Amino acid sequence: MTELLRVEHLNKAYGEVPVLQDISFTVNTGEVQVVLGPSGSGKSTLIRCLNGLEPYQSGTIYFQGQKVDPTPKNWQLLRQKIGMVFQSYDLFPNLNIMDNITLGPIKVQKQSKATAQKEALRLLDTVGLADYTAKFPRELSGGQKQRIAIVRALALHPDFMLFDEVTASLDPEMVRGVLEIMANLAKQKMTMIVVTHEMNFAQQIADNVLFLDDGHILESTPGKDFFTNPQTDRAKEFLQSMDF
Amino acid sequence: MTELLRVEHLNKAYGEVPVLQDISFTVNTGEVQVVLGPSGSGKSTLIRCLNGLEPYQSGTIYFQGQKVDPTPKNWQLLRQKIGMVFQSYDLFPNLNIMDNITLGPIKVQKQSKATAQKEALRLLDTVGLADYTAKFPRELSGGQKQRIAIVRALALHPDFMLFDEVTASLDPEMVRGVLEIMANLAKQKMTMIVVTHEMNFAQQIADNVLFLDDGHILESTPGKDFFTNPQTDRAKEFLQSMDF
Amino acid sequence: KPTTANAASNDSSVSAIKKRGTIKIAVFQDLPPYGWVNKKGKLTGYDLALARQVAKDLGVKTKFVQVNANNRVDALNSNKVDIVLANFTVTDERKQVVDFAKPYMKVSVGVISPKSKPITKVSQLKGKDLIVTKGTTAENYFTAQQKDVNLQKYDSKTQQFNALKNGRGVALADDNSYLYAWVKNNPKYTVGIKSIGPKQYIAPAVKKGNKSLLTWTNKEITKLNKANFFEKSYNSQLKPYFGSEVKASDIIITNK
Amino acid sequence: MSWQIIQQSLPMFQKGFILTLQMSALGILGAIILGLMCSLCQYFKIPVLKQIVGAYIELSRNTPLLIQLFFIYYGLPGIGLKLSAYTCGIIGLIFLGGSYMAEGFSGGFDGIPNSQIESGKAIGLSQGQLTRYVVFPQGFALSIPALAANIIFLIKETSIFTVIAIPELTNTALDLIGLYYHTNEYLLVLVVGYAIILIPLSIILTWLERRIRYGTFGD
Amino acid sequence: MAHSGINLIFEGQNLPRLLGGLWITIRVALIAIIAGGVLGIFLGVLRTFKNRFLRFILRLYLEFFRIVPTVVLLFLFYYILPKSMNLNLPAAEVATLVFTLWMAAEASDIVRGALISVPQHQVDSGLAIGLNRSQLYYYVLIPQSLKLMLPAMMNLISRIIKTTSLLLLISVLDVINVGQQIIEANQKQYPQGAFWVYGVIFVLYFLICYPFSLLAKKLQKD
Ligand SMILES: Nc1ncnc2c1ncn2[C@@H]1O[C@H](COP(=O)(O)OP(=O)(O)OP(=O)(O)O)[C@@H](O)[C@H]1O
Ligand SMILES: Nc1ncnc2c1ncn2[C@@H]1O[C@H](COP(=O)(O)OP(=O)(O)OP(=O)(O)O)[C@@H](O)[C@H]1O
Ligand SMILES: [Mg+2]
Ligand SMILES: [Mg+2]
Repeated sequence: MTELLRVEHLNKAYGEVPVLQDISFTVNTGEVQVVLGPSGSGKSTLIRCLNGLEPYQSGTIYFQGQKVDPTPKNWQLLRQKIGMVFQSYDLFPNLNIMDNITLGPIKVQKQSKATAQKEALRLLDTVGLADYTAKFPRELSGGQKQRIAIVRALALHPDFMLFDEVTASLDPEMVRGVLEIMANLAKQKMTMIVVTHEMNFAQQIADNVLFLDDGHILESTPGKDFFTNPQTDRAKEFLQSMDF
Repeated sequence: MTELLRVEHLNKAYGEVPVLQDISFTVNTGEVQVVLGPSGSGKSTLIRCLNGLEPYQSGTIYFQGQKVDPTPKNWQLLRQKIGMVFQSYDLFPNLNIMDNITLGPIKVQKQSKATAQKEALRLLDTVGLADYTAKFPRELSGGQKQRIAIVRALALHPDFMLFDEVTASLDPEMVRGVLEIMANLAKQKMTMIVVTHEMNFAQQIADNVLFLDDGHILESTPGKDFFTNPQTDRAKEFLQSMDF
Repeated sequence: KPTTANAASNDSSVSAIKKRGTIKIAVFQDLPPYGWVNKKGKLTGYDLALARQVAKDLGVKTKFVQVNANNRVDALNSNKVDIVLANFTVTDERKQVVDFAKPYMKVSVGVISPKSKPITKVSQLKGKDLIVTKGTTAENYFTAQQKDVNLQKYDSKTQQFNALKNGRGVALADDNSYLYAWVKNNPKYTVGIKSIGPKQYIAPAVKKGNKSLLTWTNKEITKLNKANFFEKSYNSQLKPYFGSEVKASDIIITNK
Repeated sequence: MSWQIIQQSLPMFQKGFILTLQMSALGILGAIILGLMCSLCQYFKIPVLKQIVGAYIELSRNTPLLIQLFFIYYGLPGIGLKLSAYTCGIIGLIFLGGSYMAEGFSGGFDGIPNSQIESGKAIGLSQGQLTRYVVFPQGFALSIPALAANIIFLIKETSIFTVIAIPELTNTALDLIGLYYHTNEYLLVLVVGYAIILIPLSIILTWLERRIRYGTFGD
Repeated sequence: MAHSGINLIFEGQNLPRLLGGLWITIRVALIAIIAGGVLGIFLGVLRTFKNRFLRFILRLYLEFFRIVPTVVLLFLFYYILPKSMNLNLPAAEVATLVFTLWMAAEASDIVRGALISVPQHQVDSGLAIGLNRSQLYYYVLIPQSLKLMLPAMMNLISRIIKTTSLLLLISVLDVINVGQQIIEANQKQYPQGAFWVYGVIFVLYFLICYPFSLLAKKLQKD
């Protein structure tokens, strides 16, 4: 198992308010790291720090063994290797599905249009949306948009993927399709960091769980143990509150 | 068991598009009717028809044995007897909590200010928010706002309550508090019609389940049976999709 | 002593104008019969006749720039025009900011009022509204000498006469010569005060220090005087518009 | 630039300044009242009045104040309607401003989420009570930035009063320039005069906008 | 009496002359709208950058043009520009310049407002697929904000056209000025000329501005 990502003593504050405090953890290639924690505990912020969308005050991120130099220029290069999907289905409304997916490969990675489109079609097929290339985001349901957003991130062939509550604003019936795709990715040994509120899903895919509270990592526990036997009371309480 | 509400052959369309078709059902005093169904099946529309927020094309509503005359004036009077809580925490941002709750009792029911405030305080106490009277909605969390919205509806001492996905836009940790209050109301034999996506909760409180699909009532089944043994395939499929 | 603008920096020197091939002249376009646009849309009048003659004698084309009374000085100073031929009365204040050539017309301030309620003495104006145009000699005179008259100050001649006709003031003060002209067209009004304040002269003006054009203009006026240009011009441009009260000698300067 | 000339002109400018303020105040007050009435006609969809208001708004918004003033001041006496310059100025400002204020108010009323109206209905409020306790307070708060922007706009428009010989700030400056030719000095005082009125207003406007954006105003 | 006044408009060259004046007005507005619009988009983009100094300067520029009444701007440029800059422009060109700068100032604020109201997550997801800043503006922000800024732009355009009525004050031979000449030249025959001429100009302005405000309303709705 090779180490893909290591975070050491990461600290992040908005103004005076600390949001992440002394965060350290490692993710190995092929592993699924699930991040859990109550609302406002800093999960999104952590994920955003990991691909440079948020600057952090101190700490170091190592990516594939190399220390990340946190300049905007460098992050821009790194982001090709880090796929990210957000809660809001954030496709570009001004581009059709094909252009949404191929924008990165063509403009950033300078692939030929033909190559990029061929790959986009292949990926769309895996999520069952190969017929949708010419449509615009507004013509799609939330679940479809979110699947496209995952394809868009995959089209750059990232080394690992970040998912931030990607099913949170979906209609309950739409959730399943999206989670299935993520579960498939996990099966194919894509390295992933996943923030979610779907406990059943989390339990199914997590190799390891990071439990965040108030900006601290309260525990880092293998997935198979966390849900049945969390180490901290706070986590126990949290798990209880998640099902009525 | 006395009949509180009866709906007969209700039809409703937006323009040419039928949204509710031939809806008939009865709710008895003290009963909890849960309405389930996929997104877009017409649940919200049904609820909104039941307190006159949407006009309907045909059909009859009987309330406490009396046929409802569907004029705006008449609905305005009836609404005092029908409490309603929506998905969006729709407190009036220009009024503080106390004024939000007592606006109806004082202005509509012409209660004295003292009486109305006393009752508001009592109700606030039952939801654990007695200290919040002077605050404004923007100072409250989503869960708190939703609890206040329930109190605001209860303050008019309605004969029954309508709830439309009241937890859908709440953070997962906030959901529990709101559902507990609703469960308590059910225990106190408040008559309620509840639209929800929280299956565990629905199972716990439903005396009867109406399952809607595409504007039709596909089945009306006692709560204890619906979740374990739904009559239609569509309902089975729906229940499956709701947990991963 | 005024510094001579040297030829290189002076865009309005005679040589510069000749080189350019056009002379930019500030004129009124709403002041019949001096500078106005007739029904056919043609720019015409006593000032315009002079302007065209000046251009002809310089051998250049004309470019007319419309001005209002209150921006004649700035039109010169901001190099919008080379010369002002817009009924420009010589006053001490103005002499400080522009250079006047030899006068080509005499004028003094007059006051017109409705025949039904004529104003014949300045004392009748006390506390009343008197209509003037901004930047005219009339405004200057009343502002400085008759402080207890309320002035209504308009931007253009069109506006001031319109205001008088709408009865917005009891009377209107302006240069008397074209007040005569105006009442001839508007017989309900009369020049109740024919002349007030000192007799004054109207002259071409150039930018301060533009010696080259000033000298040339002075020579031109003298030359035109000798050729009876102004008399002819009076007869063709002004006489048809003036009533019988006015004689050529009241208006033009005949000492040759 | 001569300080002495500026000083000498200050009493004149002061008069113009006060006149500008007075006429702005009256015109703006009138415009707000007219605008509110118009927007209420539209909000409640009062038949006939609603159409009249709609036509008025389009006419007023799509023609220049200068022409409106010319028409009122020089044109209307031709058909026997003569008003003083002062009255014309204020009428012009109200005519122009009324439509802008109406749109400002309407923007506020339309900005109230439908869920607010519905939850008002759900607790049994009558149409009148709904207007009084929900629509009006919230709509007014929402329209404040637009109203403030209109106020600034209308104050600036008073500079056009110069064309009907009202001796406000701009007229004073143009007059002094015509009389004494100290263009730079007088223009400077003129700009400063407007700045004294408009900068504080503009700062208040920015502040208001920020408060409304973060949802902390009025509610 | 009053109805005969309308003949004034159709007499001789009067109507063509009025329309000629209108063309001068429109030309000033047209150039200002196009040049100012382009400059405004550029400045609007600059105003979304983080550089504090740049933002301050551009803000100052905007506020100046916003606070100083247009009449005053016209006089400022008309009188002061040639004197202090040795730049000698005819009145119509000065006006075009003023209107262009004014348009650019107001447009920059509209553009900036539209750009920053593109949701943050659009920016984030653009960055997340590795776009650099200019790609982000070109493929994501500007196309998305165009729709947001169109209604306000239409309103601004109709405001610019309306405000060209002030050309009169710096003696540009615009439609109003021509109108006054016509009133003046025909005052004996048509004492009510002012009513009709100003009335016609009123209608002309309305006919030009109304389509833009109509368009703005329509764009706002969808
Ligand atoms: N842009 C910001 N400025 C200031 N504070 C912020 C900002 N974004 C987030 N925060 C604060 O940082 C803390 C962590 O927020 P974050 O969004 O990371 O939480 P989260 O764990 O993702 O919550 P959720 O489950 O609700 O998404 C919260 O207290 C939040 O209020
Ligand atoms: N105002 C409206 N105009 C036109 N169609 C509408 C309107 N409101 C709802 N609809 C349509 O009516 C149908 C039923 O909508 P409704 O909101 O009642 O569904 P729902 O069951 O409540 O869905 P959800 O679970 O997403 O809240 C949908 O197809 C919807 O698109
Ligand atoms: Mg989050
Ligand atoms: Mg619904």
